[in-house]
Amino acid sequence: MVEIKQNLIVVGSRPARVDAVDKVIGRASYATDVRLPGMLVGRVLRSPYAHARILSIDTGRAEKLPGVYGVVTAADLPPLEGDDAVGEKAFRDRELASDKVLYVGHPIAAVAARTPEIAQEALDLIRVEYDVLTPVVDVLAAMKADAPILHHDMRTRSLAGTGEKPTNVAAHFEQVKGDPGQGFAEADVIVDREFRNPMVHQCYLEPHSSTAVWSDNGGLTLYVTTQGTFSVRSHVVRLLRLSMSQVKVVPMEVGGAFGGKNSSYVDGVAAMLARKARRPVKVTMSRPETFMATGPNSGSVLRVKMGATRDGHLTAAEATLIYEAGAYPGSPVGSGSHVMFAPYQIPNGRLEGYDVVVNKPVVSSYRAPGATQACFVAEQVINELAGTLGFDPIEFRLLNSVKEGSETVDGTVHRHIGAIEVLQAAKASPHYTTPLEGPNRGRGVGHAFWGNWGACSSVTMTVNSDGTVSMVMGSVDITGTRTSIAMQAAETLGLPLDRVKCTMGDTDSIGYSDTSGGSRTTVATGHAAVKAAHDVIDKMRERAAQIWEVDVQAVVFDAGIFHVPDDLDKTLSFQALAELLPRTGNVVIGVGNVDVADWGSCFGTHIADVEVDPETGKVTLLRYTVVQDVGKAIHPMQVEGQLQGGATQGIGWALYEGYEFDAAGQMLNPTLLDYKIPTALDVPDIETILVEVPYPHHPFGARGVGENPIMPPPAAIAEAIYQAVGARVCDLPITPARILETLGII
Amino acid sequence: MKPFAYEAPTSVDQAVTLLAEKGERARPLAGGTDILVQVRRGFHNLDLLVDVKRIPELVRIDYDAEEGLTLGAAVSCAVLCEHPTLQAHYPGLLDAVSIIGGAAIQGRATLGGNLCNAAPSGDAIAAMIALGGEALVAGPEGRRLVPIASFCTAPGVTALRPGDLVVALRFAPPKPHSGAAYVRFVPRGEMDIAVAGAGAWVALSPGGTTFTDARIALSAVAPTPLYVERAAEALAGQAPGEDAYARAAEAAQEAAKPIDDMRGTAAQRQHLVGVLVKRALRAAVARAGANHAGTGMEA
Amino acid sequence: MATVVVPHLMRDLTGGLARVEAPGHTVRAVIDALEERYPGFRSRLCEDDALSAVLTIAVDGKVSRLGLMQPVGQSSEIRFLPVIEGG
Amino acid sequence: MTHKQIVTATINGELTEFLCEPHQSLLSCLRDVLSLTGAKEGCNDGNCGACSVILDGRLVNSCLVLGVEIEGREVTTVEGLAGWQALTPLQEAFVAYDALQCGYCTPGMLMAAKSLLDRHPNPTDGEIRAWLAGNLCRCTGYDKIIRAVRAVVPGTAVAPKTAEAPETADVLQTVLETASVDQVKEA
Repeated sequence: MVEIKQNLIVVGSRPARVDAVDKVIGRASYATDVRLPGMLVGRVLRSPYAHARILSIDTGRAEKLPGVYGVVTAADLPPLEGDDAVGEKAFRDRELASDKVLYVGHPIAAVAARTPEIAQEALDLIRVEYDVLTPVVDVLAAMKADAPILHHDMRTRSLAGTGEKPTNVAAHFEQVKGDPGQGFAEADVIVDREFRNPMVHQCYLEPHSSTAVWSDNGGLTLYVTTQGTFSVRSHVVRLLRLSMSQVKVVPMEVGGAFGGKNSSYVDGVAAMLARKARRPVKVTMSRPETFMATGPNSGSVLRVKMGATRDGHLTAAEATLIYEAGAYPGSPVGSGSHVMFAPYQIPNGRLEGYDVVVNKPVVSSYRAPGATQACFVAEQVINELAGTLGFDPIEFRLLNSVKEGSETVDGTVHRHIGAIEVLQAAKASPHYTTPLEGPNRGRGVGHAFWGNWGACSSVTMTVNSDGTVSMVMGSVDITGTRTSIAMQAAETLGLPLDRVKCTMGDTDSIGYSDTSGGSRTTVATGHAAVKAAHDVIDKMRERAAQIWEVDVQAVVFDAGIFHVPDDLDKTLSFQALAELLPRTGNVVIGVGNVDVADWGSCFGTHIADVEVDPETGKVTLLRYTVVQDVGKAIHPMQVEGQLQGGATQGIGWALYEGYEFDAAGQMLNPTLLDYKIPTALDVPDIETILVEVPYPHHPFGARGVGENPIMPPPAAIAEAIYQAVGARVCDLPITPARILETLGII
Repeated sequence: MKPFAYEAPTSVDQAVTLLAEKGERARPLAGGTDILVQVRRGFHNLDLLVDVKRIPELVRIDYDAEEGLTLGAAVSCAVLCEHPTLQAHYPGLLDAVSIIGGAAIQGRATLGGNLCNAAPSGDAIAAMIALGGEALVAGPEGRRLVPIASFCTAPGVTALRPGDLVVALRFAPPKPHSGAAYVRFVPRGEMDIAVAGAGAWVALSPGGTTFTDARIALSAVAPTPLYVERAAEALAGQAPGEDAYARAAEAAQEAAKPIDDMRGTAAQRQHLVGVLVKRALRAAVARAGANHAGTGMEA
Repeated sequence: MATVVVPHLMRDLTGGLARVEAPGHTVRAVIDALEERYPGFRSRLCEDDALSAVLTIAVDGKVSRLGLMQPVGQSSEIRFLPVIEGG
Repeated sequence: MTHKQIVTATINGELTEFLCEPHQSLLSCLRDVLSLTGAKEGCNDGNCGACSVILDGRLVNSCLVLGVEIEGREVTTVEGLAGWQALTPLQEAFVAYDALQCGYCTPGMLMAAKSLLDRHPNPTDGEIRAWLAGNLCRCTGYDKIIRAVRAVVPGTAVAPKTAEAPETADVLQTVLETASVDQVKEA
């Protein structure tokens, strides 16, 4: 625990974000804006089949096409070596398939050419011979004993022991608390339902893009759009067997990510092409490629059963979560099971999860990975129980809410949480206290728990001789963190924000930092910034002691002033001391390098009002409120933006979004016309209520806030629709057709 | 995108000559909101795009109380929506025109393009069918009028022959006591493709007591925008009201041949046809009543 | 002695015990001690010489990247959870 | 075979001549030929609005316009709105209301909002939302964007309920002071 600072000046204020002006004048530079002399266009050949063996790849004609400077396939990767061959082969096959393709869009080859047209023509000239295999695109079908097998070396990993037969079930787990059978026996009401949810995409507006350039001495520089420069470096180093010091990854402005830019898709291929072509190469994905060949969230099938007594106490909860991993293992089923029952005190419970491979895109993280669908099913059942038992939905949640020290079904113990505070704020909100009137209208509530990751962040801080401070952070700014991290540094240094400038460093100029994901950056990189600021202060105290010829212990720093108490002559402002630094032994550089092991947690409650057209099933959102415990809002305007943006993604998931596949595994809607995300017309103004229960493991009490708000909307909206017209829809998205079907109208 | 040549003729004759020379390998370019996307996706293999927006006849709007309305095929939806004559006399057409895409698509998309794209879901096509519109087509053999109801023959296929160019869309002047409306269903607020749509035009007796004539057209429930022939007889002589609307809706549902696709199910579309036809008729009748009261007929 | 919460699917090894105590200053040492008492304990949790990629270790509720090297206190509680990721 | 064509058009107020292939989109001409990279490609089929520019007074998706089509016409891109030292009130409002996050939709969003306000200086909330519906934003949830546009409609500026919306002038001052030094040099 750290001492939480009080009487804050910079933290908690609402300055304009430092990147705003560049962005409103069109000057902000994104990966797609990179232009280098002699730069070529790279394009990727992708599998038209969801499951096939590659018999041969002939790139001869493509290589001879005028204007083509290089063609690469898996054969251009360094040869596989020794024992690590199995895991390594899968890693490389994801980048460029060698012997088998596992989803439509699986990369097979790539070309570098002078123009996009020539590149396309070259792709058309590559001949690939396939032995087409039966695909499996339905997750339940993939679990059957006679299902087509994607990976013949795969065995189910489980704490019960590793399986013996080839399977598509990559992993299985089961967690039990208490005695679920007994718990259900004690219940007066039991709700048992099954839910389905399709793959959904992050839909960042900027597609993936990577520009690679090699220097003559073997150094590789990549200009990328990513959440983590160091993860791109690791990826490319592993793929091409380079040394880390050979590779410099430069972060550009990121045009949206939401988890989808934690993974690397075109960086390796760009590097391979650039090496072969001996020219800079830029590879940018098209929108259909982005849908088909990056990492959406898992489609899933979930069964949930919960029981409660007449007086409103939950007695038992069970869930089975079956998550699609896509073509390679690694769905976020663990995250889903971790959070779904976490807001409630449940004495008896069971959670069972399956990670299943199917012939679809390989899933990646999407804002609270795996959690939104799990929250949707648990919260729908909570709403149904509350309704059946005659409780107000927020009262019911308050009655069962976790408190300090409560243990969840998976054994996590809640510490320093604001669950009750959030529910109470929601209950007292102007929205909830205003009755909803009118026919076909309904109100619903959803409630969610999500933690924030800690992990590694690095910051360096140079005190300039004019008293300004230049900071470099290893985190990529995807949400405004250059501003919110600089604010935490400025607060610590007692400086106004305009004296502290924070920039993103490339991998050569700053120490390792984990990806900007998991709601961690403002918290963990904030830690690093505060640590660097203290390093600066300590070093400046030493200088002041040197100048004043006193013991360093005598020098006190307070609110931007260095002084010796009770000696008025010995007082220097930060700036005045900064000006003296070059004459007392060069500038001061502070370092903050942390690995934060504390996982913060936060709770959010959403309230949705809808109107449903009973003839067509069309849903109109009338009013929407997000209430969330944010610990301490470093930059409240940015926090509100996270809450509003997250809620809107959840609203899209609730009502519109979802991959559609045919039986052959072909995605039917890979455009922003047919994969529908909310427009400005689909969401109302989103009201936000920031509850601040300080988190004691952060210097200012901040919690990670970015992911939680995507979770509650589907359940809140589903309940509102049920209240409006009596249709309880269990599958996402809640389309008009599903509402009419549930009502028996069609 | 595969390379192609570009020409921007300034007369219909030049355009027709250019199009006729290249036959299937040339297409007119109006707003480009469909054709450029289709060329990019490789649906067409073209040598030439003929930009028709520099031909004065294609970007003109003429209205005459006797002759009716002639809309240049390449006038953008945004221009149409702002036009006072259309607002006053053809609100049923603007219902459809105003919902084709967002503001940026409106700035480019055209009625000629919407018609020639021949999508089953083409909102403006159904609205134009309901209004009894005709397309003025110029071709190597001269000019002819093609009823919009028979213009589209299959998804993406039209009655046009090689070298043909749609010059304008023509509509009769509004009859007294008549009104039209177009409604569609999309799951989102807008910016979407119709799951189903219905256009209706009605003419009432001077007292507004009975239907004297009617036309109903549907979108997205058949391989082409669909003219519902039996709807007129279902309504003729009936008093405006829910009974009559239900009969027309039933006739429309019988005519509809919807399919399941990613935008909706057949059952949903079949159901929506009934709902939307009734809604279109209510709106059209309300507008006919407004005509009856004398508003909207000035100018 | 640290307390290990035995995952449900491993209680066949501990004769149904849900919590067991074992000595050790790191997670690795604790697992090694339990392997001696309950043969098979290690192979369920580890692949080669590392924690299984599908697991996360929480020591007193804290999760770090140290894996098996994670320090364990005298009265620590160790739990094994399915891996949790953020976006 | 096709040949490159010379196109002469007024771009951001300046008579500009450039060479392009007939099939090249206006978006590609702006970005790849003229180095005006403010307009972004998000979908290349007219469904995201990130490439929105104003062509002869009308909002268009520049991915759905051919470069050759703009011969003799006028195009305004985000770069034509203002330099960084003189933001338009709309740009100032986007900064003050934090109406952006990743910024990728911002140039298109600004052009769409400008074209709305040019034509309808007093739009209602519903009109603002309808007009901007062709411009997708995945970060903000639109709330702050709508508030920012509203803020430049005379008489309707409403500060965010939970926020003391900073005085635009103050914000601008802060921004100017904190804007990177590199920017000053480049400008």
